[in-house]
Amino acid sequence: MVPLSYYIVVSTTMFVVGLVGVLVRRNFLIILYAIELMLNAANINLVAFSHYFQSVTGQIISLFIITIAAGEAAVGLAIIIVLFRNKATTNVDEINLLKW
Amino acid sequence: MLGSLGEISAIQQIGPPVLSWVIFLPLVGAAILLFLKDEKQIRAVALQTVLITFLLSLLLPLFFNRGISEMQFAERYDWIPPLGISYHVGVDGISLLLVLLTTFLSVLVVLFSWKGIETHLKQYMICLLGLETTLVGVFAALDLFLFFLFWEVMLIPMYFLIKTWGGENRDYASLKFVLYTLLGSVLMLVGFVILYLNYHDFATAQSLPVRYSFDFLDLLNAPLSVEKQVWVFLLIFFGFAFKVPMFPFHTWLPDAHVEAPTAGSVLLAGVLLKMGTYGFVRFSLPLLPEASHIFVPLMLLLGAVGIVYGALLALAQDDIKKLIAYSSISHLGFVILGIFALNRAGLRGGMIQMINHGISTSGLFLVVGFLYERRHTRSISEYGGLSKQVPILAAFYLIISLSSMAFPGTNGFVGEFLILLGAFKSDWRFAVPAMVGVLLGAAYLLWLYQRTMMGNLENPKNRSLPDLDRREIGVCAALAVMILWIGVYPSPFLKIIDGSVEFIASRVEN
Amino acid sequence: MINWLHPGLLLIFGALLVPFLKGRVKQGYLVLLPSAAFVNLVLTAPGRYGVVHFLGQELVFGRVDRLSLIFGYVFTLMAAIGMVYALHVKEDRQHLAALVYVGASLGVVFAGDYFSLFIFWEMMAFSSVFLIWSQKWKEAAGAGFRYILVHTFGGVALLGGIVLIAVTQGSITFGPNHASGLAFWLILIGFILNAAVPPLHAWLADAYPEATVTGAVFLCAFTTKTAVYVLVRAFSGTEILIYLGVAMALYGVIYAVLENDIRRLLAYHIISQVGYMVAGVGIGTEMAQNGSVAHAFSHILYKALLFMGAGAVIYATGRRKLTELGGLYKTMPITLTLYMIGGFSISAFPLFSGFVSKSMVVAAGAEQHLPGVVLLLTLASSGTFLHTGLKLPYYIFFGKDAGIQAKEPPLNMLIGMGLAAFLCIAIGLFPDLLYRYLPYPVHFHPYTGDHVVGALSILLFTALGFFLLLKQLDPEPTISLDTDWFYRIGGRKFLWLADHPIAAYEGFVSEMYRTMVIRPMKRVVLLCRRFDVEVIDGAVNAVGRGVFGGGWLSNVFENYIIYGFINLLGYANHVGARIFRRLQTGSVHNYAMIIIIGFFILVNIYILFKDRFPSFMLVVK
Amino acid sequence: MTQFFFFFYFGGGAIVSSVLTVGLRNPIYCTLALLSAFIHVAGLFILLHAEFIAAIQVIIYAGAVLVLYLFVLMLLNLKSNETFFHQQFWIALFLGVVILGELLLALFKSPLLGKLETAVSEAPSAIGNTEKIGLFLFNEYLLPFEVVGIILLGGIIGALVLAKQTPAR
Amino acid sequence: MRYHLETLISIKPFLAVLVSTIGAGLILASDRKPNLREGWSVGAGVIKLLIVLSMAPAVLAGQTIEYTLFTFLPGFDIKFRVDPLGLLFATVASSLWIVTSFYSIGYMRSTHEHKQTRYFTCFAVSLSSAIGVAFSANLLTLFIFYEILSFVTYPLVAHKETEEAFAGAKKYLIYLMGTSKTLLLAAIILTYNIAGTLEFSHDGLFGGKGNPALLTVVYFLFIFGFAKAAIMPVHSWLPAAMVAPTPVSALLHAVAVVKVGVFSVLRVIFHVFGPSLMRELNLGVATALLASFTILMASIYALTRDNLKARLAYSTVSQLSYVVLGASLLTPSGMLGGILHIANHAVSKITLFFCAGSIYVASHKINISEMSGIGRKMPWTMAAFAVGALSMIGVPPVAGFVTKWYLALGSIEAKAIPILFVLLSSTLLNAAYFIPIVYKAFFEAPLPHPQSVGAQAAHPEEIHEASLFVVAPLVLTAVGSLLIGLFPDYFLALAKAVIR
Repeated sequence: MVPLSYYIVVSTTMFVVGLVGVLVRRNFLIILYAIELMLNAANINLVAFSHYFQSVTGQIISLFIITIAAGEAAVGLAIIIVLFRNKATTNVDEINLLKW
Repeated sequence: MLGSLGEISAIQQIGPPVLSWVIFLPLVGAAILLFLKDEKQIRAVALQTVLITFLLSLLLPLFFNRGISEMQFAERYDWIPPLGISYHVGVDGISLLLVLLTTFLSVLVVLFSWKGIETHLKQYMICLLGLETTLVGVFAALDLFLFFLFWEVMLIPMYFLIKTWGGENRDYASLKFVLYTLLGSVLMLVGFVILYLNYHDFATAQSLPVRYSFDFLDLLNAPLSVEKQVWVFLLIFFGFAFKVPMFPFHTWLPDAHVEAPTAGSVLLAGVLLKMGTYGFVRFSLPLLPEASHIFVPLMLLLGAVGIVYGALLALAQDDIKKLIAYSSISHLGFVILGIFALNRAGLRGGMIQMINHGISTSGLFLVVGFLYERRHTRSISEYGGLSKQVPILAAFYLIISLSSMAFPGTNGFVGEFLILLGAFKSDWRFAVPAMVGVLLGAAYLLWLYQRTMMGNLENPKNRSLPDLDRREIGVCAALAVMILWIGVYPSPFLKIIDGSVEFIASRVEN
Repeated sequence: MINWLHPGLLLIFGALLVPFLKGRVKQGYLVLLPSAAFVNLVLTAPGRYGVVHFLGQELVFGRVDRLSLIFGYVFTLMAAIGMVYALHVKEDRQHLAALVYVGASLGVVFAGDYFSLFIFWEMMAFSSVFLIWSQKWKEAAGAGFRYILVHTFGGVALLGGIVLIAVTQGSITFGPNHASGLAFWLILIGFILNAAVPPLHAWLADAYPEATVTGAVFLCAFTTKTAVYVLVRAFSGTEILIYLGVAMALYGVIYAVLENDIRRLLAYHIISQVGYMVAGVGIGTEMAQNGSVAHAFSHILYKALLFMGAGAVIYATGRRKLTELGGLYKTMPITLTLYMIGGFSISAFPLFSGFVSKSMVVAAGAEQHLPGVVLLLTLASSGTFLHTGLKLPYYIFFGKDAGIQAKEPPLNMLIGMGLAAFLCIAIGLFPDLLYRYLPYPVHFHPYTGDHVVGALSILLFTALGFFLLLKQLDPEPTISLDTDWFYRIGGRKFLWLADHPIAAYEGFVSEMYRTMVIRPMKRVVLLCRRFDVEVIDGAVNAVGRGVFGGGWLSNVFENYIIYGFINLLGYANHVGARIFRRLQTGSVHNYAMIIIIGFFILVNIYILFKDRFPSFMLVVK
Repeated sequence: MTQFFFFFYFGGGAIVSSVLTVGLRNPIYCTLALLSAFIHVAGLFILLHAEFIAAIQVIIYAGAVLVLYLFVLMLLNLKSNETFFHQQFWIALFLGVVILGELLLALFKSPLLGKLETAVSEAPSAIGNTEKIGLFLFNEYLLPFEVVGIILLGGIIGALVLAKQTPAR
Repeated sequence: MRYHLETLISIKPFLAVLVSTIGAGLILASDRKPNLREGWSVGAGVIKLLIVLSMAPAVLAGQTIEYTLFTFLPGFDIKFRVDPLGLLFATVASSLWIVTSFYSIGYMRSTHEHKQTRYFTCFAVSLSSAIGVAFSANLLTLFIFYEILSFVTYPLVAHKETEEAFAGAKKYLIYLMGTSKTLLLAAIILTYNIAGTLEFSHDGLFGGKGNPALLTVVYFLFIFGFAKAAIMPVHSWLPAAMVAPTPVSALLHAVAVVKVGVFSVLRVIFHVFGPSLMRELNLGVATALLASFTILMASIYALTRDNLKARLAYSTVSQLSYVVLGASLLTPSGMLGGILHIANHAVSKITLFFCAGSIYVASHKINISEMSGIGRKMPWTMAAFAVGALSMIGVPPVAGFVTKWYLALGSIEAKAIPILFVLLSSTLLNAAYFIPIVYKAFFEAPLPHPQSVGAQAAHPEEIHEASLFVVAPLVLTAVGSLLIGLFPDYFLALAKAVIR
């Protein structure tokens, strides 16, 4: 029986990888991938707890997360398309409109 | 000493809150106007609003119990209970006629503004309707805080009316108007607060359930030391005197009148000025009877000086509106004289004269407005001999002038006669200048009429003036009917007033 | 009224018909009317008629007694004669005025109370003035005015007296006057003014010469004689009248000396002759009264005759000055003859009417032992003869021939004169004709020796004197000064008064509203306006300026101190911002990084401090 | 033991795929690595008896979402950047390691962990996993379910609106 | 109400007032049809006269007729009362209105005046208010009608609308309004404050209240407040108002305006103060002095006027004071004379003005010096003028004499011999300024050069009597003034009833 902490370690690691990915990649698309990774990590966590608590709630929440992730992917991709159309790039560094 | 005398209470004799409807209906109309674009619709809605308001307000005299001094149609809702502020409205003999006057003049003003407003019609109508609400509110408010609120809010639409649709010098005039009034009302507020605190002391001493109240009826019961009365009187004197305006504080009036658009002038002269005198009757006399007695000589003096002074200045003017503005100062001097004669005849005359002045001076402004719309000048020397060109206008002008100069058979006479009766009874020394004022009044008005209407039509620009159309005739005729009605058969109006006169007189006589 | 026809009213209302008649009918009517009145009177018996109540008074229009009747006779007679004389006149107005005038004087005569007397009295004055104004020349206008004004004055005085009587005595019956004081004097003044007693006589000499030829005939007959009648009626025995009468008699004569105008000369003689009557009234005995009445009777006739003669001359020649006339005896013999009858009558030649009446007055004076009166009256009588009997005819008809081509006047004038002359002689010859009708029984016989001799001697001496002193009596074209000067000048002064001081006063009053009300008011108005603009508005503006000044000050404070401070802050901030700006890369990465670091730090803080501040931390069970 | 084996395989695979997803230069490769990560995670779910979730994971992530990414990738024809790592790479990496360490530290220090390890019961539930999820989902979680549906709808519409925009110029 | 006599309640007084107002409305309505318009004018006049006369029997029988229209203000009624004094004035006014209407028709048409409708309308309204004044039962009602009268006569005075007309009318209004608005109103108010009532009463309405000084002040406020009575120094509006067309002058001077003034003064003397109070305060003497002064000064001034209407105007000023003088004597005869003079002067003066107008119509002459020989061309007119003049002078048996008789009686009853002399000298002055006119008209040759008297003046040969509408009324009034002089019974009875 695999202890819960193993799953948590996996999910944590995956989360941190996703986090670092968000921080280091320039390609907007890849940033989205990293976000997906983080979501997945969360899912692992939820399902694992669900399993160990003998409760379906975690799974249901992970189901919602998957759904949201799908929506997020759709919107994110739409933004990418618009961005690309306007700037001809997906490089986040070139989009510094927030600069004061 | 005060508690036993002149107790009045508030009653509500019909179910629906008619008074509140009358107050807020114009506001509703204004809100509807916000969403309209078509000028035709704007006019129609505005007219319907004022008409319905007017018809509603006609319910008030219909159900009004004459001869008693109670506040009628009263409505009271707590508003800010911890501070003792409530929404409390009601009318008695003093205010009923003024409310009616306001709604009546509003109808005329909207009708008058059918044409001639070229820009921002919607805003204009909203201002008018807002003004109506605040004016009726001022007259109906029984809570000092509410009164003050309406009093102050009234400035806003009026300011915009002058500032936006006024004449060349409107910036100066509107600012002067607002500053003057604000200065006065600040002092007035201080006076109100003193009353309020005094009530608190009183209530605490009597261990009444309500410790704080701005309610007029509550304040009536709280005795006030003479010294404090004097202070309060002085403070609220400034508030009201600026508004009336009384003699040394009057200079905003000519400017405001001259620069305001006709509708503004009409409401300004017809109703706004009455707020000051109304304030004196409503608050100064019943709340501060001893102080009123102390200040009688001063008030009579200022009234008398105002009468003569305004009349003399009116003689010196070339600008018609300015002339009428100064005549207003003179006429309101009469009102002050009547009120502070502190006897029944004088009070009666003062109150009737408020209405009269509202009707006749509004009429004059309307007539001048008609002329101004046609010729775009207010200079008397530009006119002359118009009676041949515009006979109907001349006829109405004449009737209104007669009313304003207190010709027997018109409303002005009733008022001035009663005022003089009271003034002579009170102190003949101040009645003599008033007589001179009557004379001068006849002089400047007839002179004005002669210079504008009589003689030969010499200015070629006047040759193509059109006479009044049906709408304008309707406006004038409504005024003429009122003039003659009050002039010939004033009893119905006096009966409305009488209960309150009796109350105030008994209050100040003791 | 039914059984009595008032002759005065008969004439007055009859006169109204005159304008509607033409030609012969009119002429006949004109003569017939007074004749009818005369007949009417003859048939009238004494009594009280025509009693009317008016304004609370009892008015008696017909008090008929002997006194009034005799005056009535002579008035109607005279009216008839005058009318004959005036028949040629074409102007209806003159006839009308004359008839009304006569009617009014008859009214006076028959008035039984002061009220109706006054009515007719005034009517006389106002109708007679038309006879003067009908004259064409310019002087007539002024004379007429003076005439009517003087008479109005007399009337006014009379009215005042009447009112006083009415109030004090309660009755206005016209009879012997018992009033005293003011009422007495007022009425007396009213009466003697008409009687032309000096100094109230000047109107007569002023107006009569200016009247028309025919009008003067009427004028000379009625006004003064009416006055005599009322004096007889009311003031018999008033002593002052004796002296006044005598004075009149002399005054008229003396003034006559100075006159050049023929009718004025005659007018002065009226005064003189009326003086006899007034003196008679003053003496007041029955005989004296009789004398007055009789003299009035005959005077009317001969004076009318004289005026008719003078009028005829004027009519024929168009001249009225003695100096311009002369030698008319050749062309106007009949006139001369008739005139001379009048002249003798007035001079009281025996056998002429004047003699039988005048001597009665003088005799009455003698009877009362008033020698002065007698003497003076006699003297005046000689003066009368001197002028009217001698001087006037001499200079008109004889004397230096003025070479005037004149004709005899028209027949009707001659007939009129003839009638009058006839009556003069008739009375002179048969005084009883007259005496029979006098108010009192007459016990006087004029044709006694001493009377006749006395009269003749005086007259003859006078005539002698005249011819001796003819040269000195030559008339001169002068205008004599009489009491009319006073009211002429007085009137002028009065008009000046009205034209200047009073006009100035009126001008002042009528402009008073302008000078005392409007102009000061305008000044006050301007003052007020300045006050309003400069003081009150000035104060307001000063406050405004003060506010703006304060505004400026606070602006300075705001700009340099507060803003300065804030700017300093801002600058510091700016500098800081320049430094910190570096942090703002605009890169999402950096931001995300920072967020995560921040979050990480927060979580660490949480972990580190969760035990120390448990209440702030989440507690997980 | 097979459980451990599969756990390490799926767990290690997931982590490695994740690292590759973040670390590879070419986006296509990245995508593929992501796919691998998803599938490995699905494996983990199966290990945890969450079959339904695992199926969903495969169908939605691997089937739908990733295909969408691929389409976009091809549509945009992205070229690989020369410096695909950001200049804060080292900082980020350091931070990541620190966070990871911290998290693991927290995990193993936590008193909860022990409780959970012991509380685990192997007793299979009476009803099936999928059925249970369905019951819960349409009873207790009905409202969140509907909300999620709306959010999804919003996402779809938003994506459509954004992507449909025609170029301004 | 301190009338002890029987009081009738009837609407007639109000109707009498109303008739001409209605007439005015009809006149206005028939603007385009002159004949109809003037028909209304005459018709209203006749009806009015009938109404007025129908009240005479009752009034002569000692009753008064009352009608309270409504309560104007608490304590102030609009109330009419017909008493002898009022009826006398009303009779005069309403009968002369008819005559004046006819005359106006003739005058206005002959001179082709403009705005005749306005003219007739104002005329009718002014008659209404004159009757209103006559029948007023209290001071307030009187005041109201008094003011209306001032106002509606303004357009009449300014009728010609020339500079001069406006100036005159302005003066007219300044005087009338000025005095009534200040002095009169003050007097009324003071009266009310003292007495507590404004109702006329037979022995004065004060009833012993008020202190003498105040009452004296009130009295003089009244006397000068009624400037229409033209007592010096508030008389000069009257000559100024001569700019009006002649019928208006006639109206002003004979029928309505000035008569309203003196009528009001009589009201004040008789029914506000009452003879006994007047005597007590010695006000009669003071008034008599004022009136005497006015009589003399105005007469003297009239002498100097060459403008016929101006001369008549000053004559009016003087004659009005007769009325006041008579009343102020406070003796029966004096009061009788004063009251009667309202009627007598009205009839005579209107004749004179009609004549002046007739002359103007026929020859466009206004100055006396130009009127030489006019009597020959216009015998009827000038004969009437002579009658009127005689009446003014007070020659029996014309109307004026009756007055003078009673006034003189009154002055002696009052033991005021100076007043008698004033009357007598005034007679003299009247004669002095009227007789020259008559003389000129009848006896002087016409002026040879018509050019010298202005282009408007007609050639002497062309002058002839004005139209029948002009001449008939003036002959009628002349005859009327004779008849009143001979048979004054009606007015005398009324006047006696007043002082009873």
